Amino acid sequence: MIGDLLTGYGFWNPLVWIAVMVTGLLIAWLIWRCGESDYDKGTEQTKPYLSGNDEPEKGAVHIRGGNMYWGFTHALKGYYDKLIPLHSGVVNDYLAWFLIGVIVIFVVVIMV
Amino acid sequence: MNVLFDNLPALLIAVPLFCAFLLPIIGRFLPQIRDAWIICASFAASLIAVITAFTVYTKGTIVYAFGAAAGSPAAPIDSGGIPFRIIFTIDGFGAFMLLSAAIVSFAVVLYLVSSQKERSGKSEFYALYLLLTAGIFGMVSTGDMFNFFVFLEINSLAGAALVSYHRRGGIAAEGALKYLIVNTVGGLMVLFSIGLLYAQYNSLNMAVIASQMTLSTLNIIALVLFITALAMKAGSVPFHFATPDAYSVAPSGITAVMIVASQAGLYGLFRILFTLYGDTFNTVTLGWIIIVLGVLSMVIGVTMAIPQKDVKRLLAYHAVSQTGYMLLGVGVALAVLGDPVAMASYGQTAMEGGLFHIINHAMYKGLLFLAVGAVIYRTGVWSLNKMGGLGHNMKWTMIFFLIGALAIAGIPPFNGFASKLMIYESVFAFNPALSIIAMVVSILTLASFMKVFHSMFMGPQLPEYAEVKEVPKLMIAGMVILTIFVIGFGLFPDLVVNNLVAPAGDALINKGAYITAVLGGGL
Amino acid sequence: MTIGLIAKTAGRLLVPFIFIFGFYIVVHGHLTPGGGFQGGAVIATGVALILVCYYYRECMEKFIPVTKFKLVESAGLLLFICTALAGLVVASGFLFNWLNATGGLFGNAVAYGINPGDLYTAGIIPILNFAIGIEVFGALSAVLMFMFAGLKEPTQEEEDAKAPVQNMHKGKIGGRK
Amino acid sequence: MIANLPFIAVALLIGIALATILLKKNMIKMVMGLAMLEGAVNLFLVTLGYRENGIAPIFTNAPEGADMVLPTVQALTLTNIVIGVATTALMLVLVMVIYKKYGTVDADKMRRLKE
Repeated sequence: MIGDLLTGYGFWNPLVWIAVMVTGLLIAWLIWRCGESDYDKGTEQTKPYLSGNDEPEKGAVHIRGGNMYWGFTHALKGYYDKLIPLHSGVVNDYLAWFLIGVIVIFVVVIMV
Repeated sequence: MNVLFDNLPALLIAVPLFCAFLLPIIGRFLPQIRDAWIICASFAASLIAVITAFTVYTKGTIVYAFGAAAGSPAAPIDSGGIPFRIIFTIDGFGAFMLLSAAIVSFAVVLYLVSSQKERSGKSEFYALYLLLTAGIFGMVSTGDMFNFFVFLEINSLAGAALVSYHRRGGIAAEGALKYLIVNTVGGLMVLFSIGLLYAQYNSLNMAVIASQMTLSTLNIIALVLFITALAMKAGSVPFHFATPDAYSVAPSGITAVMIVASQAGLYGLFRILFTLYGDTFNTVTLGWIIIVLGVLSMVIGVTMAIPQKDVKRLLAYHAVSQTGYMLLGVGVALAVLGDPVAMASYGQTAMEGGLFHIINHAMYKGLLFLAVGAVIYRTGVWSLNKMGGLGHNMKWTMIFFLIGALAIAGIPPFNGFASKLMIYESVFAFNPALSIIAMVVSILTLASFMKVFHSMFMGPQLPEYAEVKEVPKLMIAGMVILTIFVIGFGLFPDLVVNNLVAPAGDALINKGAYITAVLGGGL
Repeated sequence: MTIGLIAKTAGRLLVPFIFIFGFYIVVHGHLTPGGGFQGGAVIATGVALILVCYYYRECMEKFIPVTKFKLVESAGLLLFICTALAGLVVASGFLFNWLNATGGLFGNAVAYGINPGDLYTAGIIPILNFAIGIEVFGALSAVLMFMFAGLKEPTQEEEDAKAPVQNMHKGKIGGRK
Repeated sequence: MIANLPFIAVALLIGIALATILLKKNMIKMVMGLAMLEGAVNLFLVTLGYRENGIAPIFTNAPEGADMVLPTVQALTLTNIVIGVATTALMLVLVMVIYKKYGTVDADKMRRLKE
């Protein structure tokens, strides 16, 4: 069948996958259709409710990229504190890594 | 007409070079047709590459000797059977790389013509671009060690010059200088190793060297230098440091081609490991070296990408991380090269997964760089901290970026999923721990792209970007071409794997076929 | 302070000889050690000599401007690639030596044994040498000129303004930096 | 022993060149180190082609039956010299641009791209 990619254990067929997804979405949409709409445009319902506070300016609520995954980097602080200084930006260090790589691989190839 | 078809490998190099050399003259006297010329030139080069690849896939390996009538063998009749002619040998793997380079380079030209419109020095810029294309084509199709070195240097030089083209207050020159110094040292080490091989076998022909390869100390030194220098070109950890520096400051379209240029280094690495050395060495050790390089690249690349704030630098670290997948897949195949049972049960799949990932990566990472470049083109901002809400004004760019991001994160039905699935399953049979690392890295990739997508396109429209418009149509066209391939390869992975990737994998595994194609059973 | 008159005149005098020597190396590339790159580099040293003797600004005004060198470079490369492609058209092989021993341009057959060498041999090789010579001459000169363009040198006005002072302290005001 | 002298020189040159590249922080000196590395590799290639009592490989100068040194490696060396010229010129131009913008050629201060 077209689209069957054999991976050694089983197969992967994106066309079948898409068909399944589309069917699932269709069923979900049908179930959603059966519901009763109580959403009215232009009433209080549509306004965001922030514990009774005023809504801030549009530009102020956007979470900037630098604030994301703060927790992840903080949890791996020990790892990042070692890793980031290695990317020092000094060309001599880059070439030193090259030489270290040559020596290590050479030793490994000779020894094993 | 027949003349052209007989000389396809020569035209592969001659056409881009001819068009590149004519560009300064056209730019001086007829600047109005320059854009049309560069599009035609790139289209012609890509078309020739695709026809060459098609010929190889249908009719088998092409061997082309320079300086002789078309169809001549590598060894002239009066030479006593010594193949001293400079030859191009394009087998399945070379054709596969040619395809990926051809598609990306043409899509990028459409993008560049539009995005460089306001810039100065365009003639030289496009001339260098065509030189870079010729360098990539040459690297993946040559059958001569020294020729390989020359194209490698053309590749590095043109790449570095293009990286430094827009000065951006000097940091572009800094990135280019680091990239060039690192690659020059690598290139000289490659030449030194070529000298070591030449000293023993008195030949530069890859097939001749491969047929006589033995286990000597000099060969081990040469092999180690080849591995490190070409891994450095490909941007694998721990030799990756210059890669993000160069990618983050290059013009966006150029970065997309630099991905293919670094993959040409990967081509050289695999060619030397499989065809030149093959089973002469203890392939388990070599395979594990490649696997360790791959795993290090995956993990360090993705963990370095997560805290980045410069969006292009973030993508560059992801390029390092994705290179790790290719090294992992092909490394597993190399480790089981001497074991026919394991090779048949999972080695072949691992190899095909790794190679399939090469072309997938070229497509979706090219698309991501083009989409990010479109955002930078309109906003002039690199930092993720200053972006936001661009989805309101740049809907098409957002859609293309989303497709690229889902593909790199391995979400079905895009192409990244297909190749990653092959790598996971085959590597799981080899060593489950490696497969789990690969999956975790994929999850981290998804997380990282969530961050980029959210901070660039999501959120309310920011006041400073209220005037931002969608990018010009030609830039969209460049992205559309790559998107078609991302979705197409995702929807019909079996056709691609059976028709394009499997011949490439077989060409790598089957060392004897390469030698026979060049030497014809002689020597 | 400009370079002295003696240096300028000597430089101007030497340049033609350097050019001729470079041209000799290019032409005899297929007979003796040498060739396009070496000859072109020698010719470019003549340009370097002029650049050293004069200011970059003066060179641009009195001699050839740098954009011309870029065209020269392009012309050399085009000659090379066209010769190579002509081999493809005439004799169905890229870079095929289609002029060798045909009696045409550079078409004499090479004699065996020890002989002084005939200039009119070797087919397309001398043409390729010419092409490379032109290209290297143009490219190296352009590189040198761009590098000299980056040097700090006084403009014409500063030069004129300084002239009376110069006469008072001869040779004490610093040279080119 | 005497035949091995060029190879010892190659090893020494590579050592000196690598030391220059790794230890010198001045970018111009690093470029010099790279040029030296290139010279070492060129010397290595030329030495490979040497044959005892060989003559220069010129067709019209060759007496009957004389040994010639290998011309291939000389062609390789020449090509590498040409590539080296281009590389060195590009690197020097980049250093000049950086010096203009940053005001320094020190590798330790030339690190606006890091992390």
